[in-house]
Amino acid sequence: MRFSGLRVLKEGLTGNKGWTPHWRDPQPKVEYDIVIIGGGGHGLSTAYYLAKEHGLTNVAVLEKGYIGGGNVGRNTTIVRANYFLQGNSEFYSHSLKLWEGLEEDLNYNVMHSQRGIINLFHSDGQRDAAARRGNMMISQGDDAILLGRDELKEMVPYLNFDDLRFPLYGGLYHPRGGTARHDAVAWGFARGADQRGVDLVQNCEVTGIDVENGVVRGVQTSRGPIRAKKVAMVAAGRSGQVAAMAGMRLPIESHVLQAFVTEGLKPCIDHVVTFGMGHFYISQSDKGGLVFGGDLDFYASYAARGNLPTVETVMEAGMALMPMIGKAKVLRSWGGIMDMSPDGSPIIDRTDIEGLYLNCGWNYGGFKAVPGSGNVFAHLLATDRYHENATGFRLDRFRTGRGIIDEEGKGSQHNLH
Amino acid sequence: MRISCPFCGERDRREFYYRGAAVDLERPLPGAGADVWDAFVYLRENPAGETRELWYHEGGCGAWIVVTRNTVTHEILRTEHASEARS
Amino acid sequence: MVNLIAKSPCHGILPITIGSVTLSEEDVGVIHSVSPYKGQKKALSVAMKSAYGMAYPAANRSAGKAGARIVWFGHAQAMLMGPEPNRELSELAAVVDQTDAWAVVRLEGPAVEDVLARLVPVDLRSTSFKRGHTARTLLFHMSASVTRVGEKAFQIMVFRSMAHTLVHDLKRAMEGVASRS
Amino acid sequence: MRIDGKGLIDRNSPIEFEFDGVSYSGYQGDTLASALLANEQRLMGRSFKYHRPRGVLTAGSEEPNALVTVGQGGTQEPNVRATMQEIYSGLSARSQNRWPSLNFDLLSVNNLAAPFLGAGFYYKTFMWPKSFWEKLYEPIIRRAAGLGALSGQNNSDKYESAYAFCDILVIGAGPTGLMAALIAGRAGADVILADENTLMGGRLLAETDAVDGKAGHIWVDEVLDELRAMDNVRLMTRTTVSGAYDQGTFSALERVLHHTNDRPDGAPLETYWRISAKRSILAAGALERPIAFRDNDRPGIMTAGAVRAYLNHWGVSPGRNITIFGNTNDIHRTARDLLSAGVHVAAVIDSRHDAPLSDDYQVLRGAQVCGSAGRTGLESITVRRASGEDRIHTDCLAMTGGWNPSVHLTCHMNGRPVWDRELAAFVPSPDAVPGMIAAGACNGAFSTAACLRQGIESAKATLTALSLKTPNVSAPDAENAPYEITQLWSVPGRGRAWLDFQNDVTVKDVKQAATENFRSVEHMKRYTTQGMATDQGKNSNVAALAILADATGRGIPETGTTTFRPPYSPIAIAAFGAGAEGSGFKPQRFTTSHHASVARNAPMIEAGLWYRPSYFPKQGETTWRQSCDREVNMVRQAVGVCDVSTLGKIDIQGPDAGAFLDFVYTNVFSTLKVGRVRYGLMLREDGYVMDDGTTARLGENHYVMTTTTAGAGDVMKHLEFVHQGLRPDLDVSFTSVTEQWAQFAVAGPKSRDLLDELIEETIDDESWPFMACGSVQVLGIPGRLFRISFSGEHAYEVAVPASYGASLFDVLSERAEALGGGLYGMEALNVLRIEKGFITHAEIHGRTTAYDVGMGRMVSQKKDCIGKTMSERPGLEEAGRERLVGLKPIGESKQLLAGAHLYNEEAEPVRTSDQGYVTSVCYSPTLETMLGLAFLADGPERYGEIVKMVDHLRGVTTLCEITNPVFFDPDGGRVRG
Repeated sequence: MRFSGLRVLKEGLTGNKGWTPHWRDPQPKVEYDIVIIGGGGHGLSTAYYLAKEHGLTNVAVLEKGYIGGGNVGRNTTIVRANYFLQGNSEFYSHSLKLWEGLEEDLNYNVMHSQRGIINLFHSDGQRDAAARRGNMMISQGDDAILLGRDELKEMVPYLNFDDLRFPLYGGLYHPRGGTARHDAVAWGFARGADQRGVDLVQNCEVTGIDVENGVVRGVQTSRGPIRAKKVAMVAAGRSGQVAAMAGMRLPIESHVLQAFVTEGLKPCIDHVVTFGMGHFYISQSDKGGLVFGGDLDFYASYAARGNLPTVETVMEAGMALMPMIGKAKVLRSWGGIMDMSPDGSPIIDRTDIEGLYLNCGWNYGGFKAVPGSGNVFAHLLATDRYHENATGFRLDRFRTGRGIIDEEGKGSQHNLH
Repeated sequence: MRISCPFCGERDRREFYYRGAAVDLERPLPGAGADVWDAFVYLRENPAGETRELWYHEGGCGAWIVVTRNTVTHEILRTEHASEARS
Repeated sequence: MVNLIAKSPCHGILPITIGSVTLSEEDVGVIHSVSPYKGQKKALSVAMKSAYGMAYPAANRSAGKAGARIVWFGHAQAMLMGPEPNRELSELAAVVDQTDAWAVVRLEGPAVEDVLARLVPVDLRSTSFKRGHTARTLLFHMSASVTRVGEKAFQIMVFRSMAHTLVHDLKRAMEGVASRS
Repeated sequence: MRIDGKGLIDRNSPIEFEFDGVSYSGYQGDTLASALLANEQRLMGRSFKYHRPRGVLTAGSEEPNALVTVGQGGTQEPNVRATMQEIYSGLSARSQNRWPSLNFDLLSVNNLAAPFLGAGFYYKTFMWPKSFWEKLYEPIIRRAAGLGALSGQNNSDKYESAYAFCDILVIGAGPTGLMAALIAGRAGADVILADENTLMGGRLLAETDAVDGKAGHIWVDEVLDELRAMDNVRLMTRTTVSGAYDQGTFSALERVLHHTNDRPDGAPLETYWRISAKRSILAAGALERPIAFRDNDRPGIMTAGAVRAYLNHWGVSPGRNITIFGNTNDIHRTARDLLSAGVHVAAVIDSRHDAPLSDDYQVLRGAQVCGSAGRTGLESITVRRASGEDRIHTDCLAMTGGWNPSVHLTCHMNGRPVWDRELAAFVPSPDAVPGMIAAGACNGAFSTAACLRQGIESAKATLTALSLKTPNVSAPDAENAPYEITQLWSVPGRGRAWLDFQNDVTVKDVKQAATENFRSVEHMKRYTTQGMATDQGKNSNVAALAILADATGRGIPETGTTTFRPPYSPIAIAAFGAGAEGSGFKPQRFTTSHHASVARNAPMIEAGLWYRPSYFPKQGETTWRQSCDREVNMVRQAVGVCDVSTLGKIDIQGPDAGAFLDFVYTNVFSTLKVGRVRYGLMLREDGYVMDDGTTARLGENHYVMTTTTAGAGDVMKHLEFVHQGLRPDLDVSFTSVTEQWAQFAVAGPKSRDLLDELIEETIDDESWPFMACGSVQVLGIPGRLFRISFSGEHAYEVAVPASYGASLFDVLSERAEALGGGLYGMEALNVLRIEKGFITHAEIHGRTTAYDVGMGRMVSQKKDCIGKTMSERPGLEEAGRERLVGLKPIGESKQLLAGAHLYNEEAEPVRTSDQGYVTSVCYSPTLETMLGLAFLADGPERYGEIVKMVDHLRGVTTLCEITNPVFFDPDGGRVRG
């Protein structure tokens, strides 16, 4: 079924009786060309692009719960391409371009809203760092504008320009940045993949990876064994457990990141604003809730829930930066499991096991990468060559020291990002 | 979350800094080779379950602590001073 | 020759009284951190006992005499306040002059525990934190040392440079508590 | 309608308040909702999507409909539950999400378009043309959505946070909680009893049942009197325990002053508590469920429990002619209460075929309400029986679909409630929160007697766990009626039957979601927005789950469970973040020269929580550059003084101090002579530069290390880790002495002249050569002197105990001026160091190695050190790495900009031809040109070549010569004096 305003109108007039499932619930087959472990945003988008761009449809996505149940459905929905290191820059640029055509491509309104992102800075040194970033963005073909304090005040007058502990010097404005409706992204890719013949198998937990003589043969699942020529691990926070089934250890630690949404409010924040000194970022959803988050809780966790010190730190940053949101009430908090890599950048690569591929290490920034990640990973899976915009995400970069991508400059060690 | 500091007793998590897996205590010799060093600095068990990790009582007595903790339930099973946990 | 003039950390901003609680700066004399060398803790304790009548304190404990106090200050450190450390101490421990490094204040009054409960994540009620108990902990965002020095009196230490923030934070808490009475 | 003789309000204290500009009168003890109902104002809000008229559904914090805005400007608070807002003299509340008025809301036109706005409609449309989303569709949606509004002004109320500790936290002060707290209190445990309402007592205040032979509220008062007399029990009213966290930590919000206009200065409006409890008893009660039927959302339709609460607690009947509908005996209890208060009961509709009959009122057995009518309030209902449908006139329908235990807190640590078929409800799974026992209605005990019993049992078990003795207590006599329910989630039929009242989710929406294969509960919720409103599904999740189960042909437990995330009730950001406004966000660190610098009009800049002077403007100087240039020249030609106290200083002592330093620094310190200083480079274990600074050897076993201002804390942590974690065998200890010493750089050719006047000891090249250090007497005060330089000039740093810092600063400043010099700030300091090619955090920004910054040879090959092995990874040493160089403009443009990128002269300035970037720039008054430090691919091999600096952001392109980063005095002659 094709979605359109006309279809909504027609269904509305006929009692909304004609709607059909957005995707099937197929029984898993005994064998696929490619099995993707993980039905989150990245896995679904990988399946979609395998089918769409490479014509590979004998593909299954195995999801132990329900599709889109992980981080793609629990994040702060920010979409941007404002990276400044080689490796990241071209990749996120590529991903943003895919976002920009995504509704049309998927025939699904993911509500990608390019409302603009402003990264604040608070000193000359930070302005220099923002300039370095902005210049890289432009040289990559993306957009960036360096805002002075006055220009910033015009755009976001509600920030604390009076007595902020870290005074506002200005901001780096990325007009094409914005937000999207997170669940819709997962559902749109799921529907697109399903329509092209990919099997989305929910409630199917992978319990083993079959490897013979260094070659992958398939997987064991809670719904029986499935043979596969290639197996793609796209398990985000669970990557460590999945890789362990193939006898691998990864340079990944899983951490909890909390996020928050307030009760619905009339429009008051029109952009995405990020406050690095407070590890705080905020936007307002179309439903009116302020959606915001901060830094990790900073301890390894699979609990998908956090603790109060981080909650308070995030709220304190909000109160420091924009005291006008003080009376907004936090409705819900949640936690996601972040696959933190040592340098804060992802891994999209082959492994030492033939036919076994890895896509992980998205840290707390995986949402914006969903189209790009699936797109370049599909390319790697289909062609066994790195996509031109994803040559930097090598698994061995930590071992060799070549091409470490440390955007934050905190170091290429665990728990610094 | 509350953590028992071997010196101060049970304290709020906010007093502590987290470093990560207690693997960091097992520093290889300089000549141990690239694989050993790669494993030391980068590769992690990252278990969903019990793990040993390093915390620093930064907002307290300044002790480095090895905490045995469950990453799924956040239950804390044991804490000890890092210098003792080594031996 | 001109003389240098000494200024205390809270000069000009204390004392203040809000409601039933008073915050004032304490002059405790010289302050030295004492960090025992390997295997010398016992000897150090003996030396301190004979010199000042106070042993090296157990964790979370302090002891005081007229003009002298020893406060446990960390997993391997105590603060000697008042007397000058003698040479023997320097042989058994790293002794570092900290006289000017800390803002030392006294918070006192019937509602003092309620005030501190607004800032310190440790149970400081007299049922669990008695006179002579001390804690290295946080005071809002600052690292602090908190010691009960009286029935309704605490000694609080933070870095000297944060004296203004200490007063700012305590004042805010004192106002909140005072408004409830 | 107010009912005489009922309720716990104070009829001697009438209160005037306003709603939507109209004055009303109520009594002390009223909520806004009870007072409006007393005034027969049923319409209180508009729904989120269709702007349907809505009245109160409940009498508690779970209220989804009656949300109002209170206050103006900095105190304006949207989405206040009318059911929780106590009235006070001067209260002015406004309805929200309506225009122009609550009675006539233009956006209720959405209601007419409802067939096109069903579940997930927006995912299927608004896609064309592409640019219309941001320009047209989204703005319209955003304006239509949302509930109340923020004023846009800064919050002006004070909020507060606090910590509390106890043995036992009892959550909820209904019969269960009171009983548990009483026993725990008598046992001598340290107890906190918290309840979200103004009055403790829970349902005992809303029902007419007797406890221990007396009216419920009398029993409550007696228990409270006893609890108040106990020192070991703290009662916290108006306090909602909102979240359960690890190791017995709870969040709670106390609404301190919302109920009064009397708000003294400095008083908090709310206090956010973190409660640390050894054990907890959850006695949170239960919430009543509405039943879905066509148009079940009209003002006047509410839960039966709410009707009884308004009647018994507040002395208000929500109608004059009331009908009652439901599937449990609660409907009969409701009828009896109303009749005995003299309120007319038009009919009781009991869906159960075996329902009890009554002589006092009409019972329609096996009947269901299948519709309602009325414009902005209920006028009639339609009742369906086997015999057909009847219309009954009524102005209030009390409905009950049974009760949901308040399992919320048991879900906060990932506990999953389990389905109890008997109760047709989810009950907590045992041990869902370690140390917590759920008791009473939240545990599925729905009679008062059972609640009291579970209160006792939970207290007993808790006391035993704490090794405390339980006093002998038996449960008082109380109502012990069995709970008999026949499941009824929705009444079949045409039209829209509402589940999530606020978000306007209907039974049809849930069924459509199932049709579209959103069969997982999570999918259904997300697709329909069911349960996402301000009540977080408290009123509707279970019914929606039941309908989904039905639609997908599964049982309820197979379909899923209900779960909740913190907070239980929404909490203001200002409460969670209390104290962080303005300067409260992070500590402010002031140097001893701060006031003197500010007095000299120096703009202060933030550096690692410290404040440092940017420059010291002199009369006639109109730009910072004029001041900066003067200060630089002053240092190069005479003498300058700068406060450098903010740099981290760590005292390191012990027999193994030297060995330890050798292990943390790349270079060797154990060979450093006493009385000498050495520059050191510290790596992280990953081989990148972590920090740098000088370390002085003051004695055989005594060093003082200097760190960067921003790096001080991290370095201390690092040293402690290396010692405690890696080398506990070394006998060494560290003490931060950053705060002990006020330290000033005295730099320039006349620096010695200046210091000679202040320091007792002789200072000459022999006694104090470059990189010498030692103790000195500074104007009679014991201090330290270091002959080190960050400017390339003959320079010293002089330190005195911080008490004397302010005083010494004044003296130094005065003497410097007398010698033709003066104070200099960060801008000049930066220029001086760039001229010399010295690095700061702009260069050692975490991604650079010793090799990159030209210090590769400082990594000693004679020993191991932290980071050494990893710094030798091939990728960190090979050709192509961006390495430190100097830049000088040589073309027409003379401008250099930090953050600009570098390209080969002929190359397109695009990412793929990027050669590096500029880290630091300055105008050098000494060399009369701009200078830059930059990282450039293979830079040091390209001295003399030309690169193009391009700043896209600011539209600047400058050709530069690549140079050695040491621009000035490359031989270092000046520093030696």
